Amino acid sequence: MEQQANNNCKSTTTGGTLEIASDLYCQAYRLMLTARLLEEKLAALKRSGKIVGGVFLGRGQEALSVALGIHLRKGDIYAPLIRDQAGRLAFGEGMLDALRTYLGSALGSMRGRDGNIHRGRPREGYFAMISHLGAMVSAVCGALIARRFRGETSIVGATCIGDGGTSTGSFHEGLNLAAIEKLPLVVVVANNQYAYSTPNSSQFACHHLVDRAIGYGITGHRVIGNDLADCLKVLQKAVAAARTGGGPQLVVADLLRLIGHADHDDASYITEAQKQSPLGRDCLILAQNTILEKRWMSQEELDLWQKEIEVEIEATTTRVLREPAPDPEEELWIPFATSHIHSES
Amino acid sequence: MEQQANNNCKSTTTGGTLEIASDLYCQAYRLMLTARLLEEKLAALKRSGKIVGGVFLGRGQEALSVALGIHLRKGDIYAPLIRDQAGRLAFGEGMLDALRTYLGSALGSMRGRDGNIHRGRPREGYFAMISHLGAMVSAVCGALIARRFRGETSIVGATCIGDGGTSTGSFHEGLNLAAIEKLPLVVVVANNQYAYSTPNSSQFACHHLVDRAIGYGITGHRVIGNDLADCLKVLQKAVAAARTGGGPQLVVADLLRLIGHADHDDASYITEAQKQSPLGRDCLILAQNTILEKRWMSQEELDLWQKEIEVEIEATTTRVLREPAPDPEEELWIPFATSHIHSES
Amino acid sequence: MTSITYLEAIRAAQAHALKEDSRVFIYGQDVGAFGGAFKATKNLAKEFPGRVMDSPISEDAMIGMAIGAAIEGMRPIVEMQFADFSTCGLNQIANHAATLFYRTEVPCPLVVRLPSGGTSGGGPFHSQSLEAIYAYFPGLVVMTPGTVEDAYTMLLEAINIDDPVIFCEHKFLYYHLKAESLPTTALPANKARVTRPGRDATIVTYSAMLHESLAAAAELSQDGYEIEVVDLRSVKPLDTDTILASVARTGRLLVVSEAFPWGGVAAEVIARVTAEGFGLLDAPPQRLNAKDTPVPYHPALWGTHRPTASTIASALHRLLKL
Amino acid sequence: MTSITYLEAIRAAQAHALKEDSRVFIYGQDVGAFGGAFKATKNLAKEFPGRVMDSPISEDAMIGMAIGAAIEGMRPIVEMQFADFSTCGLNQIANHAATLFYRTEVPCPLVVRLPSGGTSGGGPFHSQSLEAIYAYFPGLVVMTPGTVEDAYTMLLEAINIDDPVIFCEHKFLYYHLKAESLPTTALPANKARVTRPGRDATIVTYSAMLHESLAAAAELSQDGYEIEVVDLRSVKPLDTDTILASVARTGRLLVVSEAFPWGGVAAEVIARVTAEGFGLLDAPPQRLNAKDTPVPYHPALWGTHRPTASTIASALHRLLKL
Ligand SMILES: Cc1ncc(C[n+]2csc(CCOP(=O)(O)OP(=O)(O)O)c2C)c(N)n1
Ligand SMILES: Cc1ncc(C[n+]2csc(CCOP(=O)(O)OP(=O)(O)O)c2C)c(N)n1
Ligand SMILES: [Mg+2]
Ligand SMILES: [Mg+2]
Repeated sequence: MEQQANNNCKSTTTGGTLEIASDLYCQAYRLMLTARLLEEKLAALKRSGKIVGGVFLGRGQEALSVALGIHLRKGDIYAPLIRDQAGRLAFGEGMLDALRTYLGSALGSMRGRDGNIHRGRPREGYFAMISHLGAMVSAVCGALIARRFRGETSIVGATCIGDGGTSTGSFHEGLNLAAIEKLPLVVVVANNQYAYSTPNSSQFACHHLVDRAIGYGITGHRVIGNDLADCLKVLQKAVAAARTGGGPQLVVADLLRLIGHADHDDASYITEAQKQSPLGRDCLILAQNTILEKRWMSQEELDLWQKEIEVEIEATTTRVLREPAPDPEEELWIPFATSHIHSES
Repeated sequence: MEQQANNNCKSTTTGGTLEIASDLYCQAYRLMLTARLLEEKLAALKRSGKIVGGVFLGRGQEALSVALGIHLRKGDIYAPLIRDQAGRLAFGEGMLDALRTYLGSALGSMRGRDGNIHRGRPREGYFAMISHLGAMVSAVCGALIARRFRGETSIVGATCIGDGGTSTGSFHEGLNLAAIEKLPLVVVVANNQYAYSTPNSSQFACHHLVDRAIGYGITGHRVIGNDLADCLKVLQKAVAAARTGGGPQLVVADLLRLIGHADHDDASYITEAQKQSPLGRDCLILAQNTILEKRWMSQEELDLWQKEIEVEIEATTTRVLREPAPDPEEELWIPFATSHIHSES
Repeated sequence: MTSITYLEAIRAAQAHALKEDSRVFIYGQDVGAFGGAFKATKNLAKEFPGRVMDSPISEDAMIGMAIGAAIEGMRPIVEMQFADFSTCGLNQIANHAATLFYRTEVPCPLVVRLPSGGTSGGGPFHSQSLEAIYAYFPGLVVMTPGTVEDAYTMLLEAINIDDPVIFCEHKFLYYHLKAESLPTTALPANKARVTRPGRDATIVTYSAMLHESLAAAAELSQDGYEIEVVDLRSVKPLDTDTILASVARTGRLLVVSEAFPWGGVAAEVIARVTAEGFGLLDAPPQRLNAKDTPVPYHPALWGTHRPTASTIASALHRLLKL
Repeated sequence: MTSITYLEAIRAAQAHALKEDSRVFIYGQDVGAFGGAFKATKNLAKEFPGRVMDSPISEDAMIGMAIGAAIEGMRPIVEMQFADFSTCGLNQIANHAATLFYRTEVPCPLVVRLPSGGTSGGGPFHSQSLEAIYAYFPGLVVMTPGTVEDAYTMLLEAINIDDPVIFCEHKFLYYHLKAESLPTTALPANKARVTRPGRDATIVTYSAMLHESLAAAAELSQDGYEIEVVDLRSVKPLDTDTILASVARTGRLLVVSEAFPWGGVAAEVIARVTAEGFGLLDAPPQRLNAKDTPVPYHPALWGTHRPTASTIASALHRLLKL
């Protein structure tokens, strides 16, 4: 039924037969592993009381997330969302900013003013999400329009959202704007079957979210969200299409979040059947198996990577924990950039 | 191209071969004619300075508008929009409330507090639009949910919107909510090619707005907006489908507004080619021709109708012009319904 | 001995209303089987099948749907996951719900529950106090309960009122604030309460700042000052009489609010007191709000951004010397 | 002798900015070939091809797009068709644009033009004054020009400022208000102006109410009273110094605003004056706002809903007797 409805939309594509090079695959795997291990550390830091705000993890969504980030280039625009640690690393964030922001270091890009996933370096095309879902879509459109004004071509703007976020008016308005302006925008929807506890059945009623694409007149892609090869292929295709004038691309992945919405949620609403279904397979293990089966790397090499990453995480954590917290006495408490405006407010 | 894309969506229907009875057709025609003549009177009252606010007319859209109103029943919910004079009459408004609201009579349903198209009698299922486009969709959903709570079946909620209104987040959220809850909602989109001066090309990029239906998982219908028979057929089908458990119905009509956005707008942006195209034909004249060709009524009978209507419009106008304006001295200036809340504010 | 939290009081009020009034239903993200992000609707979906509905992430449509249901005679309660997300539904609240009765004479009895205010680590998007935004628009009742008892009785009253009510419940109070039992009688929601009687100065405050203010008043009592604390309870309507009576007793006024400093409740209270009770004032009325930046994430910044017992006490000392 | 209207001044400022600064572009419903609902961008699309863009009816996305463009170094001007519709874009303005610099140190230079305020027959949804809503949120500059000259120079400054500016232009002034020519020098936007010097009382006001206030002041001068009129020009930042200096001269204060009465500019001005200039006041400061209902459609109701020269004059007479 679902497939059928989907096939009616000519614009929908899937990974197809494109081949992914082993080095790209392994590179992506390393980033996924880094994200996974870093997030495990974040969870531990939360449990030990070192992190005060919420901790939102992307466990099970790393393949999808990395596949977008890895196909972006310096100069592109990237506005990740809640579960995009892997993509952020792929886009070049490094784990320092992540730890600094979660731990509230005064030296981080957000300087303790904002926390956890609400981080970025907008000057470098890496936008800092606001919590309000859907809001980043039109912001990326604006960045792309700015680039168009400046005559820049071959750039892409990308943003991510969840199944729940597709219900926001903001998502609709942003995607429609992108379609009208034929912007090189890639929107990746991670349909992890739930928005917090709310199942798809209370979130939308179309056969598959990719069916939204035809309503905007843009290209839709489906992707198996826990299959790294499929993610890499489809995202490569989508990003390339956007980059070469194909207009907005809507990529919808089916997957499962293998963890609660945030640290306090045990995700007991996720059904056993879902966990046992193909959706419930861990993308990281699947990718590791593929690497070993295809003999692209040996178990020893993979173990070494894991060690290296763990060492880096520990070192960075130790460093950040020693960094100063923001000093409220030194804060100017000024929300304005314009100097002569401060004085009067 | 357009047709092709549309045919891909299985859920789309058109009028088909259903036959419309001559008496229904003639009844609808009379309402269209009443709306047209009433609106011409409103325009004249505006020109002569008797109406102070904007005057928004539905010229060219009467066939579509009436076709929805005429298929609704007492007990249904109806939330018309800007260009629905004909539908309002069909739903049972009578011209008194229209004239009273435009002229600001203290005796009208809005008592001078709101004006022109912002009128209704919500107690009777006839909702009073707010200006903010898209907002009525979810309100009608709420009314339908209330009815569901009370166990009422066989009712329908209907609302209208323009091509421009489909770009609002509100429209998206409302339609998605209706789809999730499988509500008996009919949303009629009058694609009159422009939102104020903005052409479709700056409003959306899908092949046809009916393609949005598949993205919500609801039934879409196309209709020739200036063909009364097609409008009656498609709306009959859509309203019946909603009434009998078919869930939300999205009806998209192609037509042209044969007048400016409001009294001050000469609509010079509408192209000559569009005016000359089939879209530009006047639904009222087409319907009249059909009635005469099929010999359902004679020219004399039609002339008599016109007379009767003109007499009623003149009499009602004269009456309303003599009615008292709201007296600011007698206004309580209280926005609250709860009596013990007033006293303190 | 059991005790009941502010959050449990909110849950209990909703349970009571669902039980007593078949027109009541609840709509919000994750409010159903999951019981809500803060568990304010825990078990209610099971106890009242079909009447506690999960919504999509569509704040505009959530309010719009409540309006339509209210017109048709229901009494919807909409839970916003955080007050901050209600900005996405502002249009329906301010332009549709708030204007409906004035325009059509048809009441619009709905309640929008806003989990409001700051908590440690909440950051810019999960900490805001928006009562001033809603109080600005004619036609909305805005309640800001600061005690467990008020959370219960005022929510019951909010559900009974024929107008749209913005119910600003404070997240910081959810688990901390406890009472022995739920009250059986209630002060009407539109009346302020003198929580602590005094003589030397009046603090007018509401919501979580009530407790910081009471702590500051206790601190100053050790120096021999008797500070009167008035809890507004509702900010629209605003009970000017109770405030004026207090200022008449003390001659000095400090208004304390966790909201941003421009405009809002503090300014409104001062404008009323100076217009109607100028002669009662022995010193210039003062206000203490949060700072004029977004609410920061880091606990050290957040603790300085909002007023606390200690900054309130300092402000009182300054006021007493004026 | 030619003259220029308030609306033409707004158009001229935009033309000037488009000409001088390649980072400037305009985005809004019908602003392109059509020149905007009020013709504030008439001919600009032709003069500056590609830089005056029609938007879909998507207020949230319009602001979101401007934010993204501003981050990337552009200087977008967004026209809302009416201020009232900006409620649909509030989230992007208040939570995204306003917080950006504080959070990221990246400025967000955009201007949102809001055709504001009441006109005869405008009704509840085409008449609102929303400056208080925007001024509440940290990070937004809110300008409310009341003269042709200010409409021009302040819009130029708004475009140059590195922060998001909410530019509240008054529809009632669009065609009526005229000046001989456009100014070549300007008072900074964050300074208030003493428009009419006086001695007996100060009116603090802004936007269209400036003219009603001046008319009232003229009326009272016939009775021998000299009323000073201060035009705020911007409501955030708010130039407290100029207000205090005026109150120091007159000892009496009336704040006049067309906004709804709860909170807002009038309350903020009074709270500042009483906190910082209590000793300057010879009488309780008063305020005059619109009434606390939606803005009514009928001209007779509308004329009573908002302050007018005559109700301002009455308020002045009352104030002078206090
Ligand atoms: C406009 C808005 N409303 C409510 C929320 C609160 N909220 C945060 S995450 C979340 C669930 C998101 O679900 P989904 O989009 O599917 O992403 P996922 O968490 O599954 O990755 C909600 C409701 C929000 N962030 N924004
Ligand atoms: C949210 C919102 N933004 C802007 C407007 C101003 N406005 C009123 S009518 C209109 C054009 C509507 O176009 P369309 O929906 O196609 O309806 P039509 O006028 O063509 O019947 C606009 C922009 C509005 N009413 N609501
Ligand atoms: Mg999800
Ligand atoms: Mg249209």
